Amino acid sequence: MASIARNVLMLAAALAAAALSAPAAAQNEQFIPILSYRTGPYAVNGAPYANGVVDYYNLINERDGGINGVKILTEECETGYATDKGVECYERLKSKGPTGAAFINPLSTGITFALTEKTATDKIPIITMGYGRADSKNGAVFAYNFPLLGTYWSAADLAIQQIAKELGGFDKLKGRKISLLYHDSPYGKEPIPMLQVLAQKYGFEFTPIPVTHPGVEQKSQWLAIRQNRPDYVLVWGWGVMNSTAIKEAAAVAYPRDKMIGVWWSGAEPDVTPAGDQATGYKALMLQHGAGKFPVHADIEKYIYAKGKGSTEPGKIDEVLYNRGMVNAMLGVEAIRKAQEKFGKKPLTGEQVRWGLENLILTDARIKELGFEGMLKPVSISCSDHEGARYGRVQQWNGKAWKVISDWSTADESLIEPLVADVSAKYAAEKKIKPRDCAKET
Amino acid sequence: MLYREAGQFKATYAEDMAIFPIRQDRIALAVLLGIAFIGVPLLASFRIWPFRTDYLLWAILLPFLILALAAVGTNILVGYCGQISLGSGAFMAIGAYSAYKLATGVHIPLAWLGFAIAIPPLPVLASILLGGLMAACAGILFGIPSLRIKGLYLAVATLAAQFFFDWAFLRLPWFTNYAPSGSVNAPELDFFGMIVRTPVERYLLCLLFVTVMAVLAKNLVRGNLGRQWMAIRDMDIAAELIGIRPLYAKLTAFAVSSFIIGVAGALWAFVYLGSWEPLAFSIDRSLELLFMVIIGGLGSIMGSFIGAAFILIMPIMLNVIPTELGLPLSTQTITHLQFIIFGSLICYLLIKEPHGFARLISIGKEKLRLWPFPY
Amino acid sequence: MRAPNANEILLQVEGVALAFGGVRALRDVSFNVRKGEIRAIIGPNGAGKTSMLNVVNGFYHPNHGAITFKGRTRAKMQPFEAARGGIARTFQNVALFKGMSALDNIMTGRTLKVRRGLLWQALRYGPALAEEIEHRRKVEEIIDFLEIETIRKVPVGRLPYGLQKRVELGRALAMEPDLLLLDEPMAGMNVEEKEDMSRFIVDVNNHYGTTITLIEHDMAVVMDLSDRVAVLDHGVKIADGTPDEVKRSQAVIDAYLGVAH
Amino acid sequence: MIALGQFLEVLIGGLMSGVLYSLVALGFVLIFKASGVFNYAQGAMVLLAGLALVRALDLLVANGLPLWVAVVLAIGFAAVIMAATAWLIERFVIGPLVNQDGLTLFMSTIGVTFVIEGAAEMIFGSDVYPLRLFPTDAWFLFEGLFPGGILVNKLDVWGALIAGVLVAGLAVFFQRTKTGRALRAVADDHLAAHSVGIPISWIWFVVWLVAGLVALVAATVWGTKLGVQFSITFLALKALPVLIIGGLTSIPGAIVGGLIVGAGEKLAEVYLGPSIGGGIEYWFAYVLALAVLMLRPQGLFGERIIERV
Repeated sequence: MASIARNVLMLAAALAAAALSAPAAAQNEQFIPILSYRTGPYAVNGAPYANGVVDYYNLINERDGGINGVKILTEECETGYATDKGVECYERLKSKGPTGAAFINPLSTGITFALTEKTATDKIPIITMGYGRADSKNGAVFAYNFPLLGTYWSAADLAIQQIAKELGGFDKLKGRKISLLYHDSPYGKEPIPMLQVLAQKYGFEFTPIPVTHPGVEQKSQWLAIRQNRPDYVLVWGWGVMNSTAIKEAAAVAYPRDKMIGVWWSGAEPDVTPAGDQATGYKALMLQHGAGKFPVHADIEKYIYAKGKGSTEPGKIDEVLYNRGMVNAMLGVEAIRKAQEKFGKKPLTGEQVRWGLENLILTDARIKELGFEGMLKPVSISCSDHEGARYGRVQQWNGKAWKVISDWSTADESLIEPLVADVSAKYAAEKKIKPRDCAKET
Repeated sequence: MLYREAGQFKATYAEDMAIFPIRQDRIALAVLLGIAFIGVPLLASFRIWPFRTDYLLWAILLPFLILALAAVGTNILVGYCGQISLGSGAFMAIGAYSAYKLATGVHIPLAWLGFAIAIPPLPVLASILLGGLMAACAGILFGIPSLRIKGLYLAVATLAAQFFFDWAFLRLPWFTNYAPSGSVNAPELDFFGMIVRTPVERYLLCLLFVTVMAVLAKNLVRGNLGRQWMAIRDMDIAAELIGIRPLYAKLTAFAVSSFIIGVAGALWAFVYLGSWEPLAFSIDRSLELLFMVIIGGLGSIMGSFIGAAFILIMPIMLNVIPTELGLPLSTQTITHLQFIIFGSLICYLLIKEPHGFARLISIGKEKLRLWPFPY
Repeated sequence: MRAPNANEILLQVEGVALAFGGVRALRDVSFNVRKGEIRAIIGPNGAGKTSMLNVVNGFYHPNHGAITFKGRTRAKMQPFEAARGGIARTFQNVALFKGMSALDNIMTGRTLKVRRGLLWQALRYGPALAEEIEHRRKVEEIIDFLEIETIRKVPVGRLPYGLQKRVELGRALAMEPDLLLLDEPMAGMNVEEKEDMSRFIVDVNNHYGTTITLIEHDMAVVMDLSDRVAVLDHGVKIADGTPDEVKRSQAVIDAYLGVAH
Repeated sequence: MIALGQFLEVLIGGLMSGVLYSLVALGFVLIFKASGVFNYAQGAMVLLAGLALVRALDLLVANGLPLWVAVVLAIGFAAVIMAATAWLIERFVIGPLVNQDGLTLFMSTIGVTFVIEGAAEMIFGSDVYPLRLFPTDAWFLFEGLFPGGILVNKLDVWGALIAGVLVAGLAVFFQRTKTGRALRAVADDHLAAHSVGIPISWIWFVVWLVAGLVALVAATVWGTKLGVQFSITFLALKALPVLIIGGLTSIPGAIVGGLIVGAGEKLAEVYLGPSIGGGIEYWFAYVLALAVLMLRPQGLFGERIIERV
């Protein structure tokens, strides 16, 4: 019996020694950790996104030999969309590589909330492209948070603009009923304040409908929707909740073209399980959609031709794969910008933060990178960590996503006061003295 | 030879009833406490080998201490009193949220009475302990069904508590001070003027809480109340006939267990996470605590610590090893492998020793007594 | 020998009837137990002996009839009141707490005597520790009395049957009872163990003055130990008196040797 | 009239989805009834059965087999997988743990859950796989009487029929067949059954196999409803209150429990929910189960727990 105890102890000792041995410090490499989830209830959406990120970093190494010669060193850590695993992954990876993590991309609003304070003290920027804290757009208070290309408050405004366009004008919104089916977590609740402001402004009746994690069972929510007969249903789901929502809508015969999903509820894994019942379902686009663009040619040439791709070649034109690439590209360009000031060598998180805060991508630069058609110009500044608030709408026609609207931007005048108010409250609670952005540029 | 206890005679009852009557155990405990209280802080502050980065402190030692404390609480209810509870996650959540409310000032508007109860923000220590007290009250409330319901059926009754409080903290904005996104931030951790911020300070704070509460729990468990719990667990009819009131015994077990779990919940939210959402205290947390208690050893305070270490560190090890050794596995297969190995380890341990690590160690001690002789 | 003072009645059972659905376990049974005596209840299997004890203990509530203990008459006895009133019990098939050692089992008997509350026990310092040691000293006296010093720290589940019976007797004695109900204390014991147990029972009666109600099948032991004997058969009391009177009663002989009803 | 129409619709919808839960609950009852083990791994077994079925089906259809042949072969393949799992579980986990107390066995099934989840996703992939074995659109009944009609989903009706057939079959299996009676003996006391000569390891293999097949049936219905993916394992948490209300040891109880939980849940969500913030479905089912337990501590149809001194 004691022999078992002895084996277990020896095993534990060996594991401990291996885990804590410092990995060989690579010299001229920029370390970028990848927090991803490829298992658990949200793997269907997490996996394609992570594939896009990994492939783009490989592309930079294979095609350009790194960022101005500095190769990218990555390590992936499985969080399973759970906050405590996310914190553990962050702690494990934040100081690897010669100069520690360049930036952190948690891909979960829950983990973002837990890491916001830690990243500020560790001076590592946290990129939450299209998600995270909506009030972290205000760089004066959230120096290290970067909700690039769009927050949930911009998404809410874009969705209402699309509905107004379909009804023929903002005045037509008066008296209409719009429901929000949302994932019962900080991610799902983030847009509610904005929608309430919009409801007051345009006079439509707004009813939020929560769906408990993981969103496997929505029959009663959809029976209530069938009775309530709202004109539009906004879908703010993630993982299995998206496909279940579409299937339940079909079950109660609610018109799919009256459903608009946020850019995280509009990807192939959300619509394929429902098959042809998903036809007509619309979703916001975080600027780019599905389909192949010039950069994909490089991906196929430098990565998939050499068999180094992380997924099947047929899947690299999916929405979430493209978003993974865009996220990785923005990170790399921020490092390139920081290298202009701090030199072409591995940079610390603080230096990359400067790069992010001064990141400007013109149309020409986007074309050079092979992303034209996917993105419009982005310019980040101290007071605006979002950089751009463009959005389009796409519709699933049973086989593929079709773009059905042209570019529109979120209305700053509505969002700004809310951002100022909520970020001021956070600053007071955390005793942070907001930076004076005017002086800093 | 190493563990020979011959020659250690007990003169008084007090000596015989000490927690560690055998000298070797006392030495082992002293060494352990020495390392914990002096060794780790020293190494960490000078960034010596294992603590070059504060990963070990922040992602392993801190959660280990807090989850071990919660496991001790769960063990009192499941291990000592025999009431299977799947609601420990909810009691942690109650501890956390009531501590948060108390620390940021409570305002209960009683409109129909025409006045409102307003409690000013309390110091962090008071709010953590009062948070534990609130969890104890909830524990008593959800302990009442245990008088009629027994065994696995009771597990479902405590699940009702788990899902109800999950819903309450998500749905009732009063608990989160009307935060727009429902996620709340921990208040400033100042204990009598000292602000706790660096990982080492947080580690020492948790270590203090855990040591004090573990000793108190050990005393309770060895005392008369502990015997009452164990009597109820083993044969509640006989216990009733010798004068133990099942109502008093079960509800005190629920109260004490929920108090310890509540304090652990407050520490988990304030000291470890910093800002959290109800999903941090979901059903997975309750199951995790139940694993720790069963693997560690039902009815053993030390077992709870070992169980907490195993359940927390094994998955991290299984994740870190493949990447450290540079195996060309994708994170997907690593996680799947981790699930498989972790599951089979649980089964293997249960088959080899159904009473968990605690029994394994006491058998090991017995072997040491005889070592090197076979019998 | 001590002379049981004839008049003072410790326990009076009056017209007790107990039925489980159709099964009538006890039909209108009345008997009394005088202070300081050893009272036996005998009868063939299924006569209702254990049910009778359960009624006295408050575990079963009789359909009608009353129990007067120490002058207080109750229709339904509650287990907690019985224990606090000073009734202790051993069980037919040993009901010990398997998860605890022999010492802890006996210490559990002291539960009603412990005064210090939860917080004091948690501190376990000063008066709380003193009280605990005081209880421990009383339990050690019982352990010496029952000569089970060697198995003090052994988990009860591992003890042989005979020793388990002794630990159970120890637990009952730890409650310092006025009335001790023994449910077949010598079942499944060899001759030598029976002699020890008889010695203990007599010593308890003499040394502590505890009144004892004994259920036992071994006639030699019953006739030798008890002052008075009641005989139950199919839930009815068919005889009551000194061992000699009961031995000669024809009804008892018929019940045991079997007569067509 | 509208209110009545809506009430009926929610009631029928609730009853139907309750029956779908009882499909999963049946697997729990089977194993508890026959071996006293509370099998937490039932949810994972539904996932394994679903993945095996859908991947085999896609493969066969891709190779051009006609649909019906492919479906039969796929179900056969999934059944074989479940049989192998049953044998492995009995041989390496439950077998060695015979006569341990309930909590240790419950814990070992949690270990089994991890292994099944890991292995299923590693072998069959962790993506979402659509499955279309049943029609998923809806009938609209009594359109004349109620405006908009009463919506009845075809998939739910199919689920209810399958559950009814399953319960009848299992009830007969337990009452009539020799193995069925032997199962009941094993549940009461492992050692006694051993001493009487009942081959325990064979009996338990049969039980886990039958539970695996029930999981396969549940997977066909739930797979069509949700698509076969990891989140199916959360059904175990939805099936628990059904199990408790019906009683851990009664097969018909699972259906009755399902009806009560399904209807109670949906009516509470639609009528009570909006006033207190919505999303109350999850805990309402458990509070309902708690209420029933306070009335009958062993569920409506469970065997009474008798304690003797």
